[in-house]
Order: sequence, then structure tokens, then C-alpha cells
Amino acid sequence: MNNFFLAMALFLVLNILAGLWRVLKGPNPADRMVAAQLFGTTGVATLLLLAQALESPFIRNAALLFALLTVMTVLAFIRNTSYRLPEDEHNENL
Amino acid sequence: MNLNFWLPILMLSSSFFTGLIIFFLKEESTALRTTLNLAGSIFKVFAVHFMAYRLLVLDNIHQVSFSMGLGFDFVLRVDFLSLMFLALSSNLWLVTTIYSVGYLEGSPNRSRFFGFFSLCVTASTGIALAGNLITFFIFYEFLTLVTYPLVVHRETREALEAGRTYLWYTILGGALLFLGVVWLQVITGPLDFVDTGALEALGREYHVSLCIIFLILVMGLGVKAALVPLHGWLPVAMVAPAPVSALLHAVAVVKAGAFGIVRVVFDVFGRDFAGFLGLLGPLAVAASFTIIFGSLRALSQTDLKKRLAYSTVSQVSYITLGTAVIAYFSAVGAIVHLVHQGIMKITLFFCAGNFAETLGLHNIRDLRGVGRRMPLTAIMFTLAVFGMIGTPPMAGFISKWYLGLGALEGGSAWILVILVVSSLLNSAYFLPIVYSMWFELPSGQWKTIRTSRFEAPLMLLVPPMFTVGAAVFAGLFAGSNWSPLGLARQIAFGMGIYP
Amino acid sequence: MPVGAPPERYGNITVPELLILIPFTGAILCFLFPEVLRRLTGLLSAALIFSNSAILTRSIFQDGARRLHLGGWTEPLGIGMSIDGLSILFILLTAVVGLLVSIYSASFFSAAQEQVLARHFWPLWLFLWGALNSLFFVSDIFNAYVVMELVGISAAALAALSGTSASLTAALRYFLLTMAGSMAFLLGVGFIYARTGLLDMYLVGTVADGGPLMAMALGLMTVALIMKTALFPFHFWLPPAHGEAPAPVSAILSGLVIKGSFYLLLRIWFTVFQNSTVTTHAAALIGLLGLIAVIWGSYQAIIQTRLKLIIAYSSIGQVGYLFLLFPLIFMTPDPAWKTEAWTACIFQAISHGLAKAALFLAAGNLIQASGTDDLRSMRNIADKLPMTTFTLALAGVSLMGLPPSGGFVAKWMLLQSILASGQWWLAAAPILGGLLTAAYVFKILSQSFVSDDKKSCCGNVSFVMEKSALLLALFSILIGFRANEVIFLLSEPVFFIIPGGQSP
Amino acid sequence: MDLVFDLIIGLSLAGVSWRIVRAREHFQAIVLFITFGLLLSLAWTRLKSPDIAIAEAAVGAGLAGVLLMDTLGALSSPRERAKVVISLKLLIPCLFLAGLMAYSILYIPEDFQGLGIVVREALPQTHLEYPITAVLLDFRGYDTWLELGVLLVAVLGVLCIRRTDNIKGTMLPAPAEPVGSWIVKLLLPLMVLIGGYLLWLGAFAPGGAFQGGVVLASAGVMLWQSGHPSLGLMPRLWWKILLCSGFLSFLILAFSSLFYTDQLLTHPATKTWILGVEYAATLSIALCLISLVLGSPARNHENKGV
Amino acid sequence: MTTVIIYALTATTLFSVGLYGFAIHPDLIRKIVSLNIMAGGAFLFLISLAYHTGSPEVDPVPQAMVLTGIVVTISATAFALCLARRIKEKTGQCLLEHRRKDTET
Amino acid sequence: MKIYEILSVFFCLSGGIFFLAGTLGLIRFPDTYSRLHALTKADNLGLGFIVLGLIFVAGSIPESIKLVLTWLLAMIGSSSACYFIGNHMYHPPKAGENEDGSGI
Repeated sequence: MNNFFLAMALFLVLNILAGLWRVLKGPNPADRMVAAQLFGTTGVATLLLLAQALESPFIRNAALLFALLTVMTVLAFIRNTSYRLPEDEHNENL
Repeated sequence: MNLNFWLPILMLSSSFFTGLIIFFLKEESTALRTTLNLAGSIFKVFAVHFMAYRLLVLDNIHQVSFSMGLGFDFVLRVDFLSLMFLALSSNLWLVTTIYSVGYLEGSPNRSRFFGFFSLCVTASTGIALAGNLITFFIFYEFLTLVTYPLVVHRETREALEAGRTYLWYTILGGALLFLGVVWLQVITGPLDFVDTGALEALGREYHVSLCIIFLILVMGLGVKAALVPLHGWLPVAMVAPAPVSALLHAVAVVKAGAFGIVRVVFDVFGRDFAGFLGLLGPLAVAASFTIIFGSLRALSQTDLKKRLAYSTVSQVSYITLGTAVIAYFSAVGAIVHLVHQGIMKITLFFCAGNFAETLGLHNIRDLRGVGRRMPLTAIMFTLAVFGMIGTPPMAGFISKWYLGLGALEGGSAWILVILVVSSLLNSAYFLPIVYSMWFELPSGQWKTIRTSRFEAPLMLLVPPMFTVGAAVFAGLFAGSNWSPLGLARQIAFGMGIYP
Repeated sequence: MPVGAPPERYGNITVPELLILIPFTGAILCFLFPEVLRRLTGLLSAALIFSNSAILTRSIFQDGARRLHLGGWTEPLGIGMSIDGLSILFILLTAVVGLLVSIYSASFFSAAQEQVLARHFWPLWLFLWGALNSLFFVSDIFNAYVVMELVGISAAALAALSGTSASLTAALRYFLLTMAGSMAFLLGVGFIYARTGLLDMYLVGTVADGGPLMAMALGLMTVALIMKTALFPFHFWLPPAHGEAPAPVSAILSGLVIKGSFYLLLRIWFTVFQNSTVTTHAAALIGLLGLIAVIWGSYQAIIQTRLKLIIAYSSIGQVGYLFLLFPLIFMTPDPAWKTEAWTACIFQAISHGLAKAALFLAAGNLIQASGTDDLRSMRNIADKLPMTTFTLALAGVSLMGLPPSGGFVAKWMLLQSILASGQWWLAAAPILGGLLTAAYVFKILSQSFVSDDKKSCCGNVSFVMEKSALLLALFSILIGFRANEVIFLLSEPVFFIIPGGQSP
Repeated sequence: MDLVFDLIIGLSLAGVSWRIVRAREHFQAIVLFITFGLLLSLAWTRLKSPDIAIAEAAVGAGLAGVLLMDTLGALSSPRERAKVVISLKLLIPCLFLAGLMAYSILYIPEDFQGLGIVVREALPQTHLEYPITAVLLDFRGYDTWLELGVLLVAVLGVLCIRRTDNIKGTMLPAPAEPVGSWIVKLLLPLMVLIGGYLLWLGAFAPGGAFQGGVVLASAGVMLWQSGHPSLGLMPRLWWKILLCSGFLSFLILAFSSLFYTDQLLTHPATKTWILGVEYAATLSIALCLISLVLGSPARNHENKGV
Repeated sequence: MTTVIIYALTATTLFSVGLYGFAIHPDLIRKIVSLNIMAGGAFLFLISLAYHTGSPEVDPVPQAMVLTGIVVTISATAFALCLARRIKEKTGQCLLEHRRKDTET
Repeated sequence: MKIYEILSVFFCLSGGIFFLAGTLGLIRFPDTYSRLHALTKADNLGLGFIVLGLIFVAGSIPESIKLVLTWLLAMIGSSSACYFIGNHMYHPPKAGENEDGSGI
């Protein structure tokens, strides 16, 4: 049973790795941010699964924190990205 | 109060603290400064004579020694040789002080000048008193440090250049000496000058090392003693004021080097052991080369002080030459030349200073007919010149005579040739000056820089009179036990060198 | 409660811990207090630390080395502190330099425009002092990492104190390098822990052997500490950082902070790795770098035209001497000469600390008087500030290693052990280095013999500032006469780990 | 299965770190770095270190991202892209180093025993149940003290660089967003609650002063992000005292232990002390971190202090 | 043991990669990020040791060390970033290579 | 294998599928808005299913509550985050309007 959860966790990790492609590709910062956001949620799920698989319930607290705090990064992101938009048209064609 | 302990320390501090106090005096307080200076130097002269009395008559051994924690002690010890050097430096300090007071009257930065001047004397006192090579080295470096400000005293670009040259040479020499001293210490452990012969025990084992050490030491000392390839700083340093040149050439720097060579050969290695190592021959050759080379270069100089400087290069090497020959007479000649050359050369520089100061004459061409304008100075100059050439009965004759005898005794007759050639060259570069001073007409009007009741201010006239008198008496009464020659004999005896 | 043996205290009167507690308390108070009280608090703390250091020195001198266990937990569980002759010498150096720099700063930062600097200076400086003191007590490798970070951040903040863009850049460059070094050090801690499962230096030292893990740890830690000590290839951060900071800060950085990392390097090599096989090649390599540093740093100092940069580059050269220790210790068979080399390098560290602090403070006087530290401004200074000129000269003498200064004693012993160990190539350092040092020292001093036509000089410098710089310079000379005590402190009876020997 | 997981995590960590280094756009590097933190916390989880995982989550998900993004916003110009070329001159030494380290890792002894056993044996003598907290607060309390010192000095350094004595002078509230402030109203009490919970947990389970402090700090930062003055509400002296409180409580402990037991940092026999120290540490960690984050992003006020 | 080796290898790789990044990037923020990667490597190494004790219980000492290390690193990072920003404000660049131009002014 | 375990496995798997869908969307969708769209739905649901699956095996009520709380938080967080990003892109602050004066 634990192995199943571990496998699930692994699957989600692979998901994250696949999603990295979007981070690398962009093209605009918002895309990268969206991908990071997905990673956050996927990470929460992975941590929860791992908490189950490795039988260490306190890991759930880590998951909780991830869920709680990722929004801060986004808030910081929108505060600091006013200048990035002009790039879009240029990069969209890449 | 234990005089045996305190007297050497008093000797040092009499000039050291005078110097320190003078630094912080205001430029205007001339009277106080002069009083301090004179008090210090007169005290020192008395102290030296008192010490001589105690040493020669009462046989007291003056010694100061304390540990530096480095495997060696800081040792001050008075023996005959140091006494002689001390007497020379303290007397000439007094004389030069008087001269400088007159010479520098009204010029800027006098506090600094006299401060370093006193420290310079302290350093040469320390060199005289040093009881081992390490203590010697400490004062030797100190001397470098405190003479630099004197060389650049005029603050002109030229002076600074000269100062830089001087520093490079002497610091390099200091570094070599440092290397040699430490190396020797590593091989032998602490070694006082009285322990002559300790090296012989190690001779076989460390033959090569000792030879290299000797070479390094002589090179390190040779910089100050102006042995030929290392002499470059000396002519350049002539930009310094006349009393400085006088002191540098007669007592402090050049003599420190020569004195060091004497110490190394006689007291550290021992003459016989150095000879056994085969080191003295090359040394003699180097000295002879320097003698001839210096004289040849002097010939081509047109600046009076420069010519005198090259003459020093040549004359000081007589001392080295004397130490390099294993003979009683050579040793005595070398030691006595230490004094004779000092008093004669200082006279020449004083006179050159007088010419420059009162009439603004630097070049030899300009000296034509100066004998009529400044007869007293010219007479003194002439006397010193004859001494330098080695005409009897002047002091210079005594040294050359002994050196010649020593050459014969030591079986190195070729040295006689050197002596003769050198004397001829001496005449060749000195006599024309004398001739033109007395027998040629002045080329124009003298432009007087300073006026006084006599041909020059009194304070500039008395010192050379005193020194030239000393040179004459040292020659005339050479036979006395208390003349430099008499002392030199005693020193030779003290070192176990007999005829 | 606590396990293990009771603490080994020999003299009950002295409390070494106070040397850490007082500066930290002072720092906190300085931070909390309103600005008017900061200077007073700072000075008071400095005086207290100094007196405590003196008392502790006396006790170590009489009773020998000492070991403390924090929280009553003995090693390997808890963190220990060790105080032996080596640490007490550095503590004392810090105390002397620290006290005089504090007195100097009290006057230096008193000008109205400097008030804002003073506000930040005192807490940071006292924090740095506390951190340095704990660094010299350190006996646990991880603790060393934390302490090093504390030193690094406070030193970098101080380096940025003057707020010019050059100083900020220099501070950041320094800080990034220290941080990278700390990371390497931490990884080294990991490697040691992987091999031994221990963190206490002395315990590691007793069990550690060779092997790739230990070699790796040694390499990482050595590189980290060499970077922080600004040895030759990693020296580039030092001149701007030390040259751009305000004078008292430069004095602290050059006199003390780089000594801290060097001290740690000694501890790592001779305590932690005392029994493991260190290849002589590594030691020779470090020695070679030291030799190059001596020559290169001094050469760079010669070609500078700003006084503070000359002094800063001179630090690179002078620090190079310290690293000659490694080949000398590891390639000399005779233990007597090992001790000689050891003493020489510690002596060099101490006398350089004093002399360099004096030089920087004197440079500060110069800048305050003439508004610039261009060498040419020296020309007007010599008459106006004879005491500062004298300070420069005295400290310069010590740097050159002329007798009878502390630098002379150091170079003497260094050259002696070099010659005795037969590693001739190293002799170039004291000889050539001395020559080059003389060149730049006289380059500074000769300026004071040039009289400038326009005597448009200069602001006043307070008496206190001149005096404290002069005192430091005097100390750097006078320490030459007290070589015996230093040698005693570094010799066996009060010595926890003798290079190549065993722990007591 | 475990091994596959380990391998994947290991490889992806290495790969992501390489991409971070190679990324041309700074922003991309930062997003990747946030992902890197996520992967690291998975690794901590796998290595049975929930404490580290929680700390990493707290720091990596929130504060580190905010710090980097804010700085990036201030540092980069619009279209700035780094020129990232592979420099063999540097790569080869790094590869060599990696190779050496990899080689030496093979020598980690099979029967490695750390200090775990010693700690567990001594644990009953403390008043703490959880070994990591015991190590942090008791066995190696000195380290923790100095660590609080590092935090404090970093704040002092930031103040020094900004030439101000008060964090207030460096702050500017972010523009208000309707949704943002709604979110904050919702999340803030929860964050304080969770922070307290983690602190309370530390006595016997993964959690503790640092984790709690970071969550509290995040609450403060988030408050500021949504346009509230946050720390600006605090009186200056209180801000200072609370900033020091952790370090100060250790200092008081040190003095009193020195006075009573002649040893530094010996814990007195009551649990109150430890709790007191831990609470003070939490508060000051939170406040220091807020000050560190808010201390930097001065926009309009920044030149006044100079 | 294999797990430990895998993570330790990852750790050292991270350290080297971070070091490389630290060395090649002239840009300050990238340097600081690279430093954090190095830190991650060092921490991972310690934690992999903590895991490797043979017993089911994990060694608490390296964990405590890493916790301390994380605090230290985040403080240092924040401090460095603040310095970098200040440099940017003063010079308009966020590089370290403008020393020469700077000292002239 | 007990019934709740089977349920757990089922829910987890469905959660996994949603995540996969989200990732595919992230990779394949043509522009930022649609990626945003794909993501928000997918990962909230995916996490929800996984939480649901884990509740079956969590063992205790408080733990289950914590799991649900986590899900709720993640949902709030990610939806508001997506709102922020979308809003931000749709109404880009004009240059200079943002407080970002020194950044440029």
C-alpha cells in the first residue's frame, strides 16, 4: 500500500518535471509563474502522499505550509512585473 | 650604580634622547636646540674618554646584555676596537654639530635635521658598541633608517632621487646582511664577538656554507663600505648638505660598513680561519680593484663633492685591503686608517662646504684662485689633500706605510703596486685642485653668498681647523701610545696579532 | 542534570565567557539605546572587554590552557570552548586593537555628518568583536561555521558603512566570497562528520585518520579559509573592501578579521587534522602561494598612489608570510625548528595586526586633515601632523621587519626556521618581501620630505585620534621586546596542540 | 520503488540546478529556484527529516520567493537577459571537484554512527522530549544563540546599508488589491494560528521556534504585500526590543547560568525557561525576517536617510 | 546505503553546479541564487548523513545543524540582496565589475 | 485489501489523472490564459481527489481535518493566484504607474 502511494508521489514528481518544460519555454513570465503555481499544488499533493507512504504524519504540516504560502510569491510577482509585458508579442512567436 | 653596565647605555641615550627631544622642538627655538645638541655631544666626548680611562687603565669590562627571546642576546660590549670607533664618532659628532649649526643657520626643517643627526650618531655608537653580529645588525639597519632623511634633507627632486638610490642600495645590503646573520646563527647558535674561533670547530662540516655566508656578509657590509660594484649610492648622495656628506663619509655610513668588515674578518671568522677558507685573497682583490676604480672615476669628476665622494670609495677600501692581508702591519694599518681617513675626509668636506656656502662654488673650475679669497680654508684643504695622498708627516702617510709594510710581511707584494698607483692617482686628482686654488687667477668676481668678519662664519672655520689639526698631530705623534696608531697597535695586540 | 565531568577550571576568578557576553550585551544595548548613549556604551564595553582579556591572559599565563563545556554537556554532545596560548594571543591582539580603535572611533565619528555612521558602527562593531572572541575560543567545527557567518555579515556591513558605491560593491564582493567560503566550509564539516561522526575539534583530532573523506574535508575547509584570509589567488576582494571603508573599520578588517580566519585555519590544520596524513605537496603549494602573495602583494602596493590602497595591498603581502608556516611545519624534521616556525608566524600575525591597524588609523587622520588619501597630500601633513607621520614611520618599520620591531622578530625567526629546514626557495619571502615592503613604506614616507608650494592645509585632527594610532604603532614596535612571553604562551605548558605533537 | 524515487529526485534536483545556472532570463532562474526548493523538500521528506521539510516549505514557498522577486523587480531592466555561455575554464575545475567529491563519498563508512545515540541517551536529562529541539535548545544551544545573532546582525546590516534606524523608513505599502486584501483577511488568522501550532509542536514533534517564526513572518510580509503598514504600526522601541528578544533571552540565560552554575547556557531545572526562550526566539525570528524582507524594498523613501 | 550514496552524490553535484554558477555569473542576483544552490547541496549532504545511521531513527544533530544553516543562509541571502539593491540604486548596475569607473568619481 | 484502501487507491488515481491533464494543458495549450484555465481546474480537483483518497487511510479525525484544510488552502491560494496573474495580464499596470520607479 505504501508503495502505491510512493508510486503516486513519483508520478506527480514526473508531472512536475514535465511541467518544467513550460518554465523553460516560457514564453512570458506569467507562463512561468503559472507553471510554478501548478508545481505548488502538485507539490502539496506529493507531500501528502509521501506523508502517507513514509508514515510520517508531520510532513502534512509541510504540505499545509506550501498551500498556505505560495500565494505570497504570486503577490510578489505581480508587484514586480509591470515591465515584462512588452516582451509578449515578441516572444509569443518563438 | 654599576658604571660597567650604565656607561654604554648612557653613551647610547645621550644622543638618542637628545634626538627624540629635538624632534618635538619648535623650529624657532634655536638656542635650546643648539644647547641640547652641544650638551649631548660634549657629554658623549667626556663619557668616551672616561670609558677609555676605565678600560685602558682600570681594566673594567663594560658589558650590557639582555635576552631578546630569540636565541640570542642583545649585547653591548666595549673593547679597544669599539672604543676607537666610539672616540672617532663622538669627537666628530661634536665637531660636525658645531659645523652644522653654522652651516644650516636660517634654513628650514632644522629640528628634523638635528633630530635625525643625533639618531644617526646613536646608530653609529651602537654599531661601535655591538657585542655580537645581531646587535650589530640591529644598529646597522637603524642607521639606514635614520640617514635617509638626512640624505633627502634638501627636499629637491634630485635629493629624493638620491635618497631612493641610497635606500635601494642600503636596504638590499641590509637584507643580505640579515640573511647572512641568520644563517650564521642557524649554524653556530649565538655567537659573540669575543668567541672568535668558535667557527673553526665547525669549519670542516660547513665549509661551503661558511664561504657563502662570508660572501653574503661582506656583500651586505660592502654596500655601505662602497666596495665597487656596490658603491653606486655614494656619489649620488652628495646632494645632501655638507655636514651630512661629511658625517656619512667620515664616520657613520661608510665607516659602519668598513667597521663591519673588520669585525666579521677579525672577530667572527677570525683572520686565520678566513684565510684558511681562502676568502681573504678575493677580498683583497676586490678592495684593490675598488681603490683603483674609485681613483680613476674621481679623475673625471668636475664637481668637487663628487670627486671627493669617489675618493672616499677608493680610500675606504684601504681598510678592507688591510683586513684582507694576514699580517700584523696590515691589521694595524687598516684599523688606524679607520680613524685617519675619517678625520682627513671630514676636513675636505668641511672645506668643500665652506666654498659652497660662502662663495657658492661647487665646480672644480670655479675654485681658481680661491686661495686668495679664503686662505684659511684653502690651507686646511691643502693639508688634508697631502694627508690623503700620503705625504709624510701627515696621518695618511702612517696608514699607507703600515699597509705597505703589511703587504711585504704578508707576502703580497703586488699590493705595494696598488698602493703606489693609488697614491699617484690621488695626486693626479687632488693636486690640480690645489694648484689652481693657489696659483691661478680667479675667472671673475666672487659672488658672495654669506658675509662675516672672517672669510667664512666662525662656526664653519673652527671645525675643519680642529680636524685637520688632529690629522697633523696623528701623523706627527704617531709614536705615542695615545695616538690612533698607538691605539691600533694595542687593538692588534688585544686580538692576538703580534708582529 | 549535565552529564560528564565537571568543567576544568583552574583559576576560579576569571570568567572567559565574559569575553563573549560583554560585547554582545554592549551591542544589544547600543542598538536599543538612543544615539547619545551609544558612544558611551561602546567605550565602556571596550574597556570592560580589554580588562577582562588582560585578566584572562594573566590567568592563562599562570595556570595554563583551559577547556569549557557549554551548558554542562561534555563533548561530543555539547559544544566546548578551548582557551590556550594561541587563542589568548589573538584575544589579546583583538583587545588591544579593539580598545584603541574604539577610542579612535569615538572621536572619528563625532563630526556631525558622521553621526549617522556612528549609529550603525557601534552595534555592528561590538557584535563583530564578540564574534571574533568566540571565534578564538572555538572548539567545534560547526560552531566555527556559525561564528564565521556572524563575523562575515558584521564585517561586510561595516565595510559598507561609508555608503559610497565603491564601498558597497567592495562589501558585497567580500561578502559573496565569504559566503561561498562558508558553504565550502560547511560541506567540509559534513565530510568530517561523515568520517568520524564527531564535531568537536579535539575529538576529531584524536580519531581522524587519512582517507578521501578527510582529504576532501581538509581541501574544502582550507580553500574556504584561504579565501577569507585573502591568500594570493583569492586576494582580489581585499584591497577595495579595506580601502573603501572608513578608517577604523579598515583597521578592524585588516588587523583582526583576516586574522580570525587564519586562526581557524591553524586550528583546522593542527588540531582537527593533527593525526591525519596531510600530503606535503599541499603544504608546499600553500607555501608557494604565500610566497607569491608576499611578492605580488608588495609589488601591487608599490604601484598604488592612494595611501589606503597601498596599505590594503600590503596586507596581501604580509598575510602571505603567514602561509609559509605550512611547508615549514610539514617539511621540517626537527621539532625545535617547527616550534620556531610556528612562533614566527603567530608573531607575524600579531605584529602585522597591530601595525596595520595603526597604519589605517593614521591614514584616517590624514584623510580627515586633508580630505583625501592621495599620497601627495602627505606632503602638507608632515609639518602639520608630525605625530601621524611618526605613526606611519613606526608602523612601517614594523612592516619592513627592521629591528627591534615585532615584525623583525617574526622575520628573524621565520628566516631562521627556513634556513634550518633547508627550504631555500622560501627564503625569498622574508628577503625579497622585506625589500619590496621597504619600497612602499618609503614611498609613503618620502612624501613627507617633499615640501609643497601651496600650503593650503588642512583640517584639524583630534588629539585622541593621533594618540591612539601612535599607541598602536608603538605596540607593534614594543612587542619585539616581549618576544619571550609570546614564545612562552606558544610553547608546551600552555599549549593544547603542538603542531606535530599530541593533545595534553 | 524507493530507489527509483531517490534516483528521480536526485536527477531532477541536479537537472533543475543546472537549468537555474544556465537560464538566460533571471526570472526563469527564480521560478526554477522555487521549484528547486519544492524538490528539496521532497528530498527532506524522503530522508525522514520532517523538520527540515517544514522549514524548507516555510522559507522556500514564501519568503525566499518574495525576497528574490522583489529584488529582481528592482534590479533588472526590462529586457535584460544574461549572456550564459559555457565556460570550460570554469566548468572543468567544477567537474573535477564534483568527481573528487563523488569519489570520496564512496568511502562513507557502512557502519556510520553519528551522534544520534549519544543524544538519545542524554535526552531524559533534558526537559524536552524531541531530540532535535533538545539539540537546538540545550545540547547545542550556543549555536542557536549565535544563529539568532546572525539574524539580528543581518537586520542591523540591512539598516546600516539603508542608512536608517527604523524599518518604517524603508517601507512602502503595496497597492491594494480587492481580492488580495480579502485573501489576506482570510489567511492571516490562519497563519498566526499555524505558526503558534508549529511552535507548540516543537516541544515533542517536528516544528519549533524557527518554523513557527517563519510562518509568523510570512503573515507579516503578506500583510504588507496587501497594502497594510504591517510593521509600521509597531512603536520603534518595541520593534527594537522584540527584534532582539530571542538573542536577549539567550543572553539573560547565559548570564544567569553563569551566575548560578558557573557554566555558560546551562538550563535551569524548569521547563518555563526553555519555553520562554523558545517563544522569545520565535517572536524575534519572525520580526527579524519581516525586517529583512521589508528592509530592502524601499522605493520612494530610500534616499531620505542618506 | 544506496539511498545515502544517491543523495550524497546529488548533494555534491548541487554544490559543484552552484559553484560553477557562482563563478560564471557576473550578475549579482544570479550569484546569490547560485550560492543558495551550494547551500542546498551542503544541507542535503548533511541530511543524507543523518539518514544513514543504520537505525530507524534519524540522527538529530545534522538536522539541527541544517536548521541552523537554513536560518543563517536566509539571513545572509537577504543581506546580500539588500546590498545588491543598494548598489543598483547607486550605480545603475547590478554587477561587481565597475570598480574602476567608480573610484574615479 | 480492504474496501477503504481500494477507495483510496481509486481516488488517488483519479487525482493523478487530473494532475496529468493539468500538466498536459500547461504544456500543450497555446496561450497564457488557456493554460491558466486548464491549470486551475485540474490541479484543484486533482488535489481534492488525492486528499479524499488519503482521508480514507489517514487514521484519525484531526489528521483528516488537516488534510481537508490543506486542500481548502491550496484551492484558495491557487485560484486567487490565478486570478492575480490573469488580472495582472489583462490590466497591465502602465509603466510608472506601479511603484516600480527605481527598477527601470
